[in-house]
Amino acid sequence: MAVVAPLTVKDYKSSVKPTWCPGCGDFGVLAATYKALAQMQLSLHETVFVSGIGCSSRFPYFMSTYGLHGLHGRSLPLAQGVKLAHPELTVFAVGGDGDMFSIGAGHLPHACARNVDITTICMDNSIYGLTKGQTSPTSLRGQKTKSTPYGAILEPMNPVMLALTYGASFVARAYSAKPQQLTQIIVEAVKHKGFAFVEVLSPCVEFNNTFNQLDAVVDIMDENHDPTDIERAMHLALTEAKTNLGIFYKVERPSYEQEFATLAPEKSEFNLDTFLNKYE
Amino acid sequence: MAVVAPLTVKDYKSSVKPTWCPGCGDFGVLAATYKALAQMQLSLHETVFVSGIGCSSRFPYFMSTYGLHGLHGRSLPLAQGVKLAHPELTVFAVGGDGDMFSIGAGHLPHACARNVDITTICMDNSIYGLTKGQTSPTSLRGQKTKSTPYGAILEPMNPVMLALTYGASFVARAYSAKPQQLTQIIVEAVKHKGFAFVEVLSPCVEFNNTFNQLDAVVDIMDENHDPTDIERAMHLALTEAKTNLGIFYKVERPSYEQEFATLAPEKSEFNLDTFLNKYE
Amino acid sequence: MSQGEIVMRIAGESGEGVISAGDIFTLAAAHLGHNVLTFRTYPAEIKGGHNWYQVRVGPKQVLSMGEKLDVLVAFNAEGYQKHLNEMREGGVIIYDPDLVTPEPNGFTSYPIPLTKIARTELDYVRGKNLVVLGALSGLFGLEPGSLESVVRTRLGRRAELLEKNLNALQAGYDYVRENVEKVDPYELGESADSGKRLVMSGNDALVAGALYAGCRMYAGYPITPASDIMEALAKELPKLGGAFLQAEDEIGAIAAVIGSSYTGVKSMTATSGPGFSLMQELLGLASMAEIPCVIVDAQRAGPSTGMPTKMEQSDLAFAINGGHGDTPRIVIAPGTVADTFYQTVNAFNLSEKYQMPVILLTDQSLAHRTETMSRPDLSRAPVVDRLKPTPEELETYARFAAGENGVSPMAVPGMEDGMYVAPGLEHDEYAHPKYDPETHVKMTEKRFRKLAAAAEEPIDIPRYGAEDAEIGIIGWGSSEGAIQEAVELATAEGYKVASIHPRLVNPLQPQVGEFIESVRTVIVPEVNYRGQFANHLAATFGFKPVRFTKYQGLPFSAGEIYRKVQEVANGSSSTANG
Amino acid sequence: MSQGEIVMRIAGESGEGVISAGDIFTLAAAHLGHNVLTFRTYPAEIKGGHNWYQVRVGPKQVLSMGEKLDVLVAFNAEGYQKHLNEMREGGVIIYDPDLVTPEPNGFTSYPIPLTKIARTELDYVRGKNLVVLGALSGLFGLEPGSLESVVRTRLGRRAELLEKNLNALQAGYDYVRENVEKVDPYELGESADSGKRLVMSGNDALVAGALYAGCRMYAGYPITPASDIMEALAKELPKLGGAFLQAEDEIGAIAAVIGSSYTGVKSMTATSGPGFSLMQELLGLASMAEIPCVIVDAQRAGPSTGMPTKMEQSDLAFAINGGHGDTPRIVIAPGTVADTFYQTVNAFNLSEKYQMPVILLTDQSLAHRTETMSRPDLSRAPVVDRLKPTPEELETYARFAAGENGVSPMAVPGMEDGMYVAPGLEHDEYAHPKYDPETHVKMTEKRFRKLAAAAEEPIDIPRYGAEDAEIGIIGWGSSEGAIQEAVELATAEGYKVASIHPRLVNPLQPQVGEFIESVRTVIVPEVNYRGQFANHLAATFGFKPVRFTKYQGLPFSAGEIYRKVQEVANGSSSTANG
Ligand SMILES: Cc1ncc(C[n+]2csc(CCOP(=O)(O)OP(=O)(O)O)c2C)c(N)n1
Ligand SMILES: Cc1ncc(C[n+]2csc(CCOP(=O)(O)OP(=O)(O)O)c2C)c(N)n1
Ligand code: SF4
Ligand code: SF4
Ligand SMILES: [Mg+2]
Ligand SMILES: [Mg+2]
Repeated sequence: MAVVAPLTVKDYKSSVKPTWCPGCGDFGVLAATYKALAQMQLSLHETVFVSGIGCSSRFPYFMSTYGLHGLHGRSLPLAQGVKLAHPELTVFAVGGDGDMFSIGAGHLPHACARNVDITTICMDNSIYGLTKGQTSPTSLRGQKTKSTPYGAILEPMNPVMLALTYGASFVARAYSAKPQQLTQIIVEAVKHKGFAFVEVLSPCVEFNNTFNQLDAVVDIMDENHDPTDIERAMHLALTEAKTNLGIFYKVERPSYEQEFATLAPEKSEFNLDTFLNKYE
Repeated sequence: MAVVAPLTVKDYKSSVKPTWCPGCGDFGVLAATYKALAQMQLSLHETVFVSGIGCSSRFPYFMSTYGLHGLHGRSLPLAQGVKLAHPELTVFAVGGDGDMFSIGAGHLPHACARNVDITTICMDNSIYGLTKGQTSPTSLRGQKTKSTPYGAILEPMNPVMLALTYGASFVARAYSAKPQQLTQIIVEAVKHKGFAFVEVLSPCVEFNNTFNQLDAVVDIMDENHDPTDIERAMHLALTEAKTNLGIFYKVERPSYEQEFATLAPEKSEFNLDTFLNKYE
Repeated sequence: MSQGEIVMRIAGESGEGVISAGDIFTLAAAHLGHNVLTFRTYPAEIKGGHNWYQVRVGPKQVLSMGEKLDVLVAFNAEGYQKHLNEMREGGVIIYDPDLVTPEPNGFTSYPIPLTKIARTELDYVRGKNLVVLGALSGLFGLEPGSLESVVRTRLGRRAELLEKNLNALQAGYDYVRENVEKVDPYELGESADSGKRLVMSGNDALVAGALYAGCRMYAGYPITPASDIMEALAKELPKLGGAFLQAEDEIGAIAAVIGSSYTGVKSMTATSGPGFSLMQELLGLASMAEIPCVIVDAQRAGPSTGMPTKMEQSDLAFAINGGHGDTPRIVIAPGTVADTFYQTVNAFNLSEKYQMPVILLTDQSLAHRTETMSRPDLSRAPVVDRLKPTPEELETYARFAAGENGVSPMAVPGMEDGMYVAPGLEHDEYAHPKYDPETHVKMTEKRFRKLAAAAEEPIDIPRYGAEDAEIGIIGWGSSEGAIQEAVELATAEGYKVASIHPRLVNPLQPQVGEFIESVRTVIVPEVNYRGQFANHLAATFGFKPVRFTKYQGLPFSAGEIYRKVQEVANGSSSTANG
Repeated sequence: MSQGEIVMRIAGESGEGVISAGDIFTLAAAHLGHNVLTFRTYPAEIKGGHNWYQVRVGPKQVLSMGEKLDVLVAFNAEGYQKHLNEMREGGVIIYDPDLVTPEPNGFTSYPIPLTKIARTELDYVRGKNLVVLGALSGLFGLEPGSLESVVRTRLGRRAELLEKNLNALQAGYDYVRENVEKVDPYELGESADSGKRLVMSGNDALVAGALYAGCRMYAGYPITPASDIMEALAKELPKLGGAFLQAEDEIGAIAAVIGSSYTGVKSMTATSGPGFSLMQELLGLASMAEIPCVIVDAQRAGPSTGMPTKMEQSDLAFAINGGHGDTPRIVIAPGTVADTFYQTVNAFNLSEKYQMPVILLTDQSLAHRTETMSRPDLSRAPVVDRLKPTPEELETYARFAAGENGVSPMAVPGMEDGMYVAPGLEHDEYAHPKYDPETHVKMTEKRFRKLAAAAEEPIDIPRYGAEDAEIGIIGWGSSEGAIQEAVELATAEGYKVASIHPRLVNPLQPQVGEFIESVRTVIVPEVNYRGQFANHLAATFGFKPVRFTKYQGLPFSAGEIYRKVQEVANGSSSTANG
């Protein structure tokens, strides 16, 4: 085999031009992802991006890896199918806040609990972008959207807290406008063996432009935080004063696919004749 | 109107005989519910029991109130529909661990967050009873079931911790074999204005008889626990040494239906002519 | 082209104001008493992408979006290129000469330096679309005052912008008056009608119909092209003391609707194909437990996510046959915007009367096209409520004791002595679960007796064309106007053709069978691949319809249907699969 | 009753060992070389409720569960009362005289004090069912050694119980030998067949077929009557290096199946109506993105939760027409247990070959009935894999570039240069989203070209009866045996009747149309209310079938179909809706 030149950011870009609005937070996430992948030299044909439906879920089209642009809310079970069938692949699940916490809310707890080795990137803009501006589970109380003309009456959900409670073995939060940290977190998430959940604050400039508010409040996490301390991680997640960025939690435990492989230590080919004997 | 005699336990019993296996934990939950309702003198025709599908979800048939025996996993959105349409009704959502944490997993976070004033009773037997013994989200690691012939590979989910994270405003755990506490918790849950989540340990004698194990470990909670302290409640929920019983958390905050009613302070009848004027 | 009528298309990049120019033109024309009908496309993306808007305006009721273009307004080169082949001979093209260099094409061309005027003269690039509006006003006799008043209401919120917009309007008007020599014959004549007319979209009419019918609870989940139904109700229901829920998904939405209706409140959800797919299991519960509910499916092109911004009539087979088991469902499809009001009322009425889910099938084109219409004739829209048990019936209340047409009186919580458990399981009259053969036979027949009774409801079936037709057309849904126009065309040309347009598409009314018997050949035009309505008709009446399907994500034009009639009349179309 | 054949029903309270007695009897008979076919009901509840088991055993292949009962074993009074009216003249009733006091009824009665023997003599109340087995052995010539060996394998895990069980068996045998004077003619003759036969249920055969076809990933969610497919695969797949997931719900299950198959692994899920309803949206994704997958729907009586333990063939219309948009789906329905093996292999083959979802429709009766069968003839079961791109094709890989039959080579992750994004959106050859009319037309046609090609697949359509039939029967699914038997009966009586039993129920093969053309009248027997297959046939071929529907939650008997043939032959059945 010929010596292969290292892959550069350009190699991870597909020929499809992103169709997001100029200034959309998702551009930052895409750029950081290109960088993270190049940094790790992930092989294009052994990497799969799986998504749901939403502006953010267009992501796979902009990657030159394999991709599966699924259905609204279904990125996680689709991605788990990919990974369980072929554990040697590097699998990403990407999508929006509506995708993962509203219609997909039933899949997230189970994906986390199973600890399937997938990197999940949720581009949280606290709004439904693609359908042009309805309230999402992370919309703020009082936020006026097309479907809450009098202002939202619910408190926003807390993605990091959810992932911690669900038992995700890697939980982090990043911000589209802090590209270096974001890149590094993606790298860590991919390296992590097990389910990695990354919330990326990624404003929707069209329907909920929060760049200014976020710039004012986001704060990089205390460097001394021990990411194996679940109660401390939860405490940080519950703390409202600032929106911490960084890795909240990170522990190693066997993934579903690893555990599953050990159930029957000896593998064999299927033999119909033997199989049928028990029905004689 | 004639003076009405107080309702007794008998009045809450329907003519349908429970079809559960003799000894099933759900009998205890039913008995406690009869008692709690009698204690509160809840009116039969203004009370609705909504359920999903499962052994436990047969519950409404055994009550002489109104009932809605829904679909697997859908008790909570059905019950919310009932309550939002008619906030003066007393509404219960009842069902099993599979119903609420597996197929219904996507509805629970939202029902809690909305704080719709519903009393939810989850009869947790850590198994799928009605379908004869497959693993459930609360099955123990290593538990052999029909669908985990080699033993379950997942850690069980923690219902109380989930409800706390989701923002339920009342969270408690009881045990079918401790009927007095169970009755009292149901009474408190109904009195609570907002979403009340009660996990009841209710063993399946047929497929996962845990009465003995539970008798050995369950423990009534520290009397000094302050049920408004969320982090302390979470700490208790995460503590594995003993299975605490009692009220973990209880705070008052406005329910969805209360908040919604205030959005447009003045109500009026619909007038088609006025409505159409804007299209002239 | 009929006298005084114009088919105009405005095309450009999304973000250039194509839609708002179209909307303002349409409203202004309507205010002047003209009749209008519009069609709009959306680009696939939130921003950017090619976009066009079509309006047909004229003195008579406008039946379809029209076929050939009388006027094309091209904001950019793509807008010019893409639509040229749809121009009518003698048509007019308005374009920006700095962006478009037309080849010789035989059409009347009016170059207007839109961008230059907006940028240089007005210092207001985003005002391009108002310059166009001014120009159109000057060219085709649309009274400028009317445009101005629409601009004031629509764009008047920010005073500094309003002034800029009005200036742009004036600049466009002045430019054509001074620089363009009108050589085309198009002129919007005197307004035909002075009575006040409404300009509504299908979704607007649907919301009005639902509220009028008594809908006081809505639960839904956003999806194009149904979201604006939800958005309108989010605003209205709080004022009416109703209930509203943006649910976590469509399953939660339909569940909440069923829970609400179980308590007696008329309840609705609206979605499109993907969400409708998710609702199937709960619709079965509503069938079994006999709980009324109205489900709007604003169809878009499938399968799967498909083409979310394009129209298609391809959910029909699913609407009729969806859900496991033998599940009776009423399916209603409105034909026009005005009809959407009436059919929404019918949907609630039948749902309440027969205590079962009613699916209201619209589509992207109907949901978002606007039409001029009169205020609804309320004598044609009685409001029906569900049957309640009498005090005697409550004495030994049997929830599922059926009258002749299968309908049983329904108690609701709060009603003393009406307590019962609404079941997803098979059950006896008292709603107790029961699985013996006799019970299942009896209750299945009860459920389908209701469906059979619904087929006898006096729901109008419009009929167009000759009494003694040989060729029959049976259409459904949003193609009504195009078919009606085609029948008028064909009749004028001497063809013996007639069409009916049932709005109740399941169950089928007996008149549909009679119509089929009365003609030699039946053409079934529909915007889907399989010929789904043709299949339904064939399965019901056992005959061979001529399937006429289109599957481009676009509605039929009258001409397409007219040509199919010609083809069939001349024997060049096989009956098996036309 | 044919020579040496017995139709036996065992009835009692759930928990009394009705099912296990039936199973042991069946296995013992099969081991002796008899042919068997069973039918079992389940009570609605986990414990308690009335329960019965039917086995038909005889020297020839058993085609259906039989109609009249030769032998009824009543464990209790209910078991006696409920089934009396199904006895054949001259039949035998075995009952416990301490629980049942029969009225004079003209049948041969053998009172056996089951409870007394079990309790007093054996001090083992739960041994009642083994006492019965011993008695049956003594009465009908079923060699006791064979029963004993089955008891040893089935109940031998706990040694102390085994002994008790064997004693009970002996006690029953001894009791009838000593106390009962046999006066009936029933005797299981010499075993017909000495070759080793399999005794399998439909679900067993399905699991074998799936693994043989190469299924290496299963994701599912428990539901009756499909759960045991999942349970078997949970055991087998770890040993084969495959993957398995009990998902959080059926949506998660089918999503995981699609994700897995996207990587090239043959994948399956199995469910029943309620779960199938939930899968509709994702099936549309598999259609659009052209991802193979096999979905088993083990039908039960609907709608909604319906009667979860009863059979029905009422998901057919939904299987064919389900999902929003124009969604092509292949639907296959096996006719017998043995056929379930072959059709499962076919399901995988067609799914892989045509890259689309294949729905395998079984039902509660087929899933759980057991039949004797030979080992599969593997020459009838080739295994097909999906088309992969060649190195040349990968050079400028276009995922959706279609060959003649619409099929495109499919790359999978791990394949260099095959990278593409599987889309739920409409797309061009390169899988890029595209919404223009031409693309949608082209791709819709591509998807349906695959469906049309599947109709030409050489899948056997069994045909029974006369060559020159005037009355045709077209059946589907688990009623194959009953129809075959009815045709044999009718032919013997001189009726000119024939039946075909397509297993490919969508798309329909051309032979089906030819058969319809060849006969005067077509009867379509099916266990649902609407006549769903009849509708599908009528929609496809444009004719008026005679609908013959049953909707009691029970399968057809041969006699019912035979009588319908008589009725139609004698002109007493209308063609419109028989
Ligand atoms: C089943 C279904 N329901 C609804 C939709 C419509 N829909 C598409 S994207 C979306 C939500 C988008 O919000 P989010 O997930 O936060 O992604 P974003 O666009 O903000 O990145 C919705 C409701 C759909 N495609 N499918
Ligand atoms: C959509 C759907 N999937 C599956 C089923 C089958 N099913 C019925 S109950 C049940 C789970 C029962 O377990 P749980 O909810 O814990 O209740 P339990 O019987 O233990 O009280 C399942 C899987 C169903 N009825 N509907
Ligand atoms: S609508 Fe919002 S989320 Fe979508 S592309 Fe535009 S800015 Fe981004
Ligand atoms: S199976 Fe288990 S949960 Fe169901 S009734 Fe029996 S003991 Fe109770
Ligand atoms: Mg979002
Ligand atoms: Mg359970």
